[in-house]
Amino acid sequence: MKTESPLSVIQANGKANGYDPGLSKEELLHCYRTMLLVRAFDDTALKLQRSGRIGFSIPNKGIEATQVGAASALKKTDWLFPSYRDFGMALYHGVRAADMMNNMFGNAADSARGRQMPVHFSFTDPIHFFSISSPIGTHLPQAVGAAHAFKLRGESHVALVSFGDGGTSSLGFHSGMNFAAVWKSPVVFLCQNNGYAISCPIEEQTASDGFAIKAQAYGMPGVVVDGNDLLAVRKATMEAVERARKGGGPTLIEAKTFRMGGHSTSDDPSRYVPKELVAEWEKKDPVQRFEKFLQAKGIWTEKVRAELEASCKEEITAAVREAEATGQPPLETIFSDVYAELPPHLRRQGTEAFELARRKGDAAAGDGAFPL
Amino acid sequence: MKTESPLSVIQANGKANGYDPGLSKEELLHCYRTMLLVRAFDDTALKLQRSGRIGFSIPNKGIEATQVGAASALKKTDWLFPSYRDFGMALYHGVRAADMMNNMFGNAADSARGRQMPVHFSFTDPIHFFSISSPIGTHLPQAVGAAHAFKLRGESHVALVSFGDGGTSSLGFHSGMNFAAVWKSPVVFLCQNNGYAISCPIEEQTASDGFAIKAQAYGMPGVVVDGNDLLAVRKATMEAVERARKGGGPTLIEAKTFRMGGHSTSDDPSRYVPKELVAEWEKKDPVQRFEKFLQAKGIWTEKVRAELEASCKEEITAAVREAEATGQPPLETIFSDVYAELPPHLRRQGTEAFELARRKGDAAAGDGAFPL
Amino acid sequence: MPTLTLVQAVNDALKTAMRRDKSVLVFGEDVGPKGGVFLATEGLTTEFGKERCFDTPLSEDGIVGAAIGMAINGLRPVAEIQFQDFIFPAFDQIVSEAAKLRYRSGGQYTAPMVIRTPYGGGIRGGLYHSQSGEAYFCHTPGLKVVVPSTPHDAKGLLLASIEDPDPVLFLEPKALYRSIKEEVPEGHYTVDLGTLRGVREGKDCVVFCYGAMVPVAVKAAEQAAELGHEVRVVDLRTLLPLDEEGVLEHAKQVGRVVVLHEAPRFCGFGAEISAMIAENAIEYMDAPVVRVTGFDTPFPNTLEHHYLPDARRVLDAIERVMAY
Amino acid sequence: MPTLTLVQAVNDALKTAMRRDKSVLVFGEDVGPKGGVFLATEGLTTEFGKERCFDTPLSEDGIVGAAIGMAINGLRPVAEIQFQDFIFPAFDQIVSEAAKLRYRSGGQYTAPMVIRTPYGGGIRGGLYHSQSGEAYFCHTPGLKVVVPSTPHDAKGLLLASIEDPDPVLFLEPKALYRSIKEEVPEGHYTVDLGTLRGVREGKDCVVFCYGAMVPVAVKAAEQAAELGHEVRVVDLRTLLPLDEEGVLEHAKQVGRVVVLHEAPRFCGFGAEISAMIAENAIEYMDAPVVRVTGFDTPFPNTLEHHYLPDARRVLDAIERVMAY
Ligand SMILES: Cc1ncc(C[n+]2csc(CCOP(=O)(O)OP(=O)(O)O)c2C)c(N)n1
Ligand SMILES: Cc1ncc(C[n+]2csc(CCOP(=O)(O)OP(=O)(O)O)c2C)c(N)n1
Ligand SMILES: [Mg+2]
Ligand SMILES: [Mg+2]
Repeated sequence: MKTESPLSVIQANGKANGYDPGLSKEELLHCYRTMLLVRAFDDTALKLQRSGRIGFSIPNKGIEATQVGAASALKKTDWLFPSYRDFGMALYHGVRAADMMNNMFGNAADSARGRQMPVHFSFTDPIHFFSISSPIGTHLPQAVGAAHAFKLRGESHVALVSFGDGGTSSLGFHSGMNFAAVWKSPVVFLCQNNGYAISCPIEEQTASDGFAIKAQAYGMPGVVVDGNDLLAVRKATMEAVERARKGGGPTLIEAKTFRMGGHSTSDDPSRYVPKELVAEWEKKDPVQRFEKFLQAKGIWTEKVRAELEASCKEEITAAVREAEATGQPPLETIFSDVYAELPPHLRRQGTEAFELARRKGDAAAGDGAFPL
Repeated sequence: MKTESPLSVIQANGKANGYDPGLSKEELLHCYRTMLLVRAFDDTALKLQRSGRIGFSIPNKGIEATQVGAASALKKTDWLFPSYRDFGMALYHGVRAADMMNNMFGNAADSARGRQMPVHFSFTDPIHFFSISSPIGTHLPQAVGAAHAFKLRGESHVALVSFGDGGTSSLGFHSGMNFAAVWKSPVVFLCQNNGYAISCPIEEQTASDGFAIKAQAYGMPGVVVDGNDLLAVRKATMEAVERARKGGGPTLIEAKTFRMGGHSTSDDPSRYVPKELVAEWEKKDPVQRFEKFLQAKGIWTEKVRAELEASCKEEITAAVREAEATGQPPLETIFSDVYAELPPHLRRQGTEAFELARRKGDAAAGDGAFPL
Repeated sequence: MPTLTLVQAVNDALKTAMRRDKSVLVFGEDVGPKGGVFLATEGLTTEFGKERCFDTPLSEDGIVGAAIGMAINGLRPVAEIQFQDFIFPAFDQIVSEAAKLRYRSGGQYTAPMVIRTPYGGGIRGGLYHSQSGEAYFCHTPGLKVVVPSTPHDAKGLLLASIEDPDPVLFLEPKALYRSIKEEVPEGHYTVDLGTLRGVREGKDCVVFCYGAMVPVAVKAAEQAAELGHEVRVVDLRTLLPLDEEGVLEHAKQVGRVVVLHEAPRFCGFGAEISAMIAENAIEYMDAPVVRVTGFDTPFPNTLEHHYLPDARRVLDAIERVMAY
Repeated sequence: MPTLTLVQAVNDALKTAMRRDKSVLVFGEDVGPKGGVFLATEGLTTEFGKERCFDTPLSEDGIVGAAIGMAINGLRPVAEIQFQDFIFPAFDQIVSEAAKLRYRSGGQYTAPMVIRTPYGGGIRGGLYHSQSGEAYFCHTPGLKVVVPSTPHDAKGLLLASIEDPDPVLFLEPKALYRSIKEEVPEGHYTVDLGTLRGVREGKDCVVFCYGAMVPVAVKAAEQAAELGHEVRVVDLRTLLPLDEEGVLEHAKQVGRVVVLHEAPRFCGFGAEISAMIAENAIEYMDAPVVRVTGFDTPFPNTLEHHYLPDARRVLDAIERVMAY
């Protein structure tokens, strides 16, 4: 069976092919600005990394429409189970760029207390943006569990879990998809097919015809959307979310998009991504695509872009200023939050560490860069 | 997508619906006798377990046609990666019932040296019947690795890996199917859908429409066969095996059958299997089904059955006699085969154990029954 | 007070917890209508409905992963892993996720949940129905690891585990499931995690043990008494976090120590106890610690009685520390 | 002799093995054209073709499971796990399968294979790119566990591991990948598994260590020399099977021992060393063993330099054992 061609909404002329996203002008501009904000964040993070002020970042370029389109289908009472490449989902829902930047710097104000690598965000407010972990795929069954709790309590909230093409090979994909379908959990699986898992192209990941088809193995609907078309992603996600809210169970959405940068700031994609492929996707830029739509609606000009870009830049600059002005987490954060209460052996280890620092001076920090 | 109705060959009248299995009379009778031998083995194992002479067994009743039909599609140079419910595959290929019985008794002649529970067979001769392990699903990626070795060396051998409906939820199913499809490995995945994973019916296992459809998630062909129809299983397996030999990659076969007994000798299926379901499948007995075919061919009578049953019984009785006459594995088998060479710490632990036995007497054996 | 076996006490604890708190859920393979392969969950689906006690697909990764998701969202999941030997597909979810979630999210997300699983040898289960993997989990900060050895403790510790704010691995010594009975209080009570249980008095030597080795230690101590040695037996019952002070206190009081467990010796839990005592109480010790453990091999079947430490081996160790 | 970094020595070992034996295959995530995230497999696909060095789907379970299948069928797989932190999805395949296969089949099926993986801290990798899980694997009979700390050893031990008849987990200390260079012989040579390496002479005290902690120990020993203590440093390099006799010999010779590793302390590898010495060489000891280890917490990021043992902490431990 061949997968159908991806759902797309925004036409070459900018018209939204008979689909009304149901968004006000302000809301549309919020979507747009969020994409620009992601770009500004990305650019700044890259510079910070290159100059050694932070250790690591993850580029989002090319994927912004998927992130924002999907996020726009959720309410604040829904829960997000993001991957590390989902900056736009947090920003869309009003997570402060400064709070994300605190994580990039791993400072005392970071909600993860500087314990995780950069881009491993965790928020509970203004939306539950679940603590990102590095192991691929583990958050899929977790999202199912959280969604199951909604269902058991009779709440109509939904969990959206986002992961990459590589993530579909993980164990969590198999168990998460299977449990969700058997339990009819209110969860939306968003597979961001961006062409590569680090350096491995999708042909090395699966022999199936795309990823949406994998839904059939679990008995749930699977849809493919053009991931560079914000409205298409929004539409598909909305449908999946509504079905889930009404007790119709889970959906797998494959958003076809492309990672326009390296896997991370430590990666050199020119080693493995053919130039022509990049050039091809360059033409499908998701921000420009959405601009065409806004323009056709009469709410976009170059000036609008320039103004919004400036305000995004300012927001990110302020975020960096705030984050950089905040000190490192205190030594005790090594020992806290292992358990709800500090057990005696950790109290002793902590005391010994303080005591040693007093007698022999502090440990010397390294250069702070994640070298890969 | 609805799965098509299962492939079946043997009609109600015993005719093989336009399919010629390409088997001589002797070969057909060998298939038949193997099914009877499995039944004889089963009956004896149950009695041995009930009387406390062995600790545990796994009933095969109802699944014999799947086991034998699939095994009949393999050559001796192919490799089998069996589950614990595949007695017929070993017997078909000429593994001595006595060697299997040695395993049931865990005696000194057991190829596993009494280290595994009963029914965890391991053979390399007359066919590679890979060492059975208890964790479900682990042998799927292993079969793929072994098949990949055939492919790399340019050999046209095939690996057949067998597992249950429950096994499809395991991690090994996902990684094994995926790797095989991406690598185009010469491996045949045989899912024996016998209705239950211990007490869990298939609706609790998956929301998909059967199991063959899961092949689509991996980009490989999936077929459903009537698992109680030996020739249908043979036909589907043959096709899959031939495709694999020719470089056409893997296939998933779902054999629809039914476990007519408990999960094991420790299980009481009346707690969870509806009586009507058992009655329904009683009518589809795989041995009777094949008898009809043999009868239509003119090579079956009640007398043939009686003779073969008697010879099977004799074979199994002799096997028990041989196995029971063989002593326990020696103490040193606890320490050997951990590594190719005995490392110093194991030599020391072994010596201490011998020394203690000398000074304080042997450890006392328990009652020997696996109580669940 | 009813007289219960250990597995009945587990069942009683589950019912007690589910009656008190409707956010408590029980799930796993075959825990529903069948009541679990050891009948630990018998009757739960009948009493609480299949929304609160239910079977899952055959995936330990899914079971534990879903439990984490439920726990972060207000439920109190009690997941069963059918045998501890089959917990390894969930190792990533336990070690990378449940154990580290509070830490990595600065306490924003936490996983108060229990994973119950039968463990240990003695039932002729061979390699894959007999293992004792406690050391793997005790080396994992963020987890708690509990092992009861009596019906009373099984109920009280399980209730405490279900109410605990952190993820708890609850290892049930299956060899003891039906071999002992005792009076168990009705209704709700807890036994605090992180506390030891003095099993038997003695001033000459102490045996530290847990799970199915506790009755083995007691038997050996009784035999030692005939030889004139007064042997104390201490049940560790919470392995992580361990009452280290308590362990050292016992060691200091008697000066001679045997450490006993079923699991292989190398890098086993006993190594930590032995090291801890040698490092912190050496001045009080009259003899080096002796470990009695399973061998550094996989778990055999026919010869499991040779593999499992028995009173014979423990007594020999007691004699050795006494003779030092 | 060329001068190589540790990661170059690994690369050289792989090339050497693949040139000598065409049944040697290398695979894992991103090991093909990209050459691995640390470039350990750089150039292999070019030289040996993508049949012998190739990328796999993102499944550690699949990688190790397939490796086992290849190994039983005559190949010599060398599988890469991108970071040791991501080995846990393969835990079941390693612990239940590779480690137990020879035993459970009475030697009919065996899994001569190597799993290479970068491990340990020091690169600002936080919780999930820094862990040292050796204790999990060392508690697993049937496995071998090897940790090199120099380019020379990395090559010789890796070649020995590839030729070994048993499954070997080869832990590469990523903090040392590029921090040291030394002359490494061209072509084939092996360093025997199960042997210690004396790194530095000394008669007052011995530090047992491995991996990235070896240079830390050496630095502390140099600082201790200024205080008048002659500190011996011993690199354990094969953790399982360990040269226990050698360890005891060193301990007996000097009477004072520090055990050093990055992994958490509780039930860590150091517990085994400490226990082993206290149990078997107590008469020779002038002071209790002191362990210097990571804390019993997950691995932090910003403060990783506080978490990782440094020369400061090791020196403090040396001073403590010397002052006892
Ligand atoms: C279990 C596990 N294995 C390996 C890794 C290393 N790793 C990090 S990201 C990545 C690729 C993920 O690709 P994909 O899922 O497509 O997401 P993308 O980065 O493209 O968004 C890998 C292999 C990991 N984090 N977890
Ligand atoms: C990883 C793992 N989890 C749980 C078990 C316990 N267990 C043994 S058999 C079984 C059910 C298997 O069902 P299925 O795959 O349908 O095979 P069948 O017994 O029906 O042939 C379970 C849950 C196991 N052996 N391995
Ligand atoms: Mg990707
Ligand atoms: Mg079944």
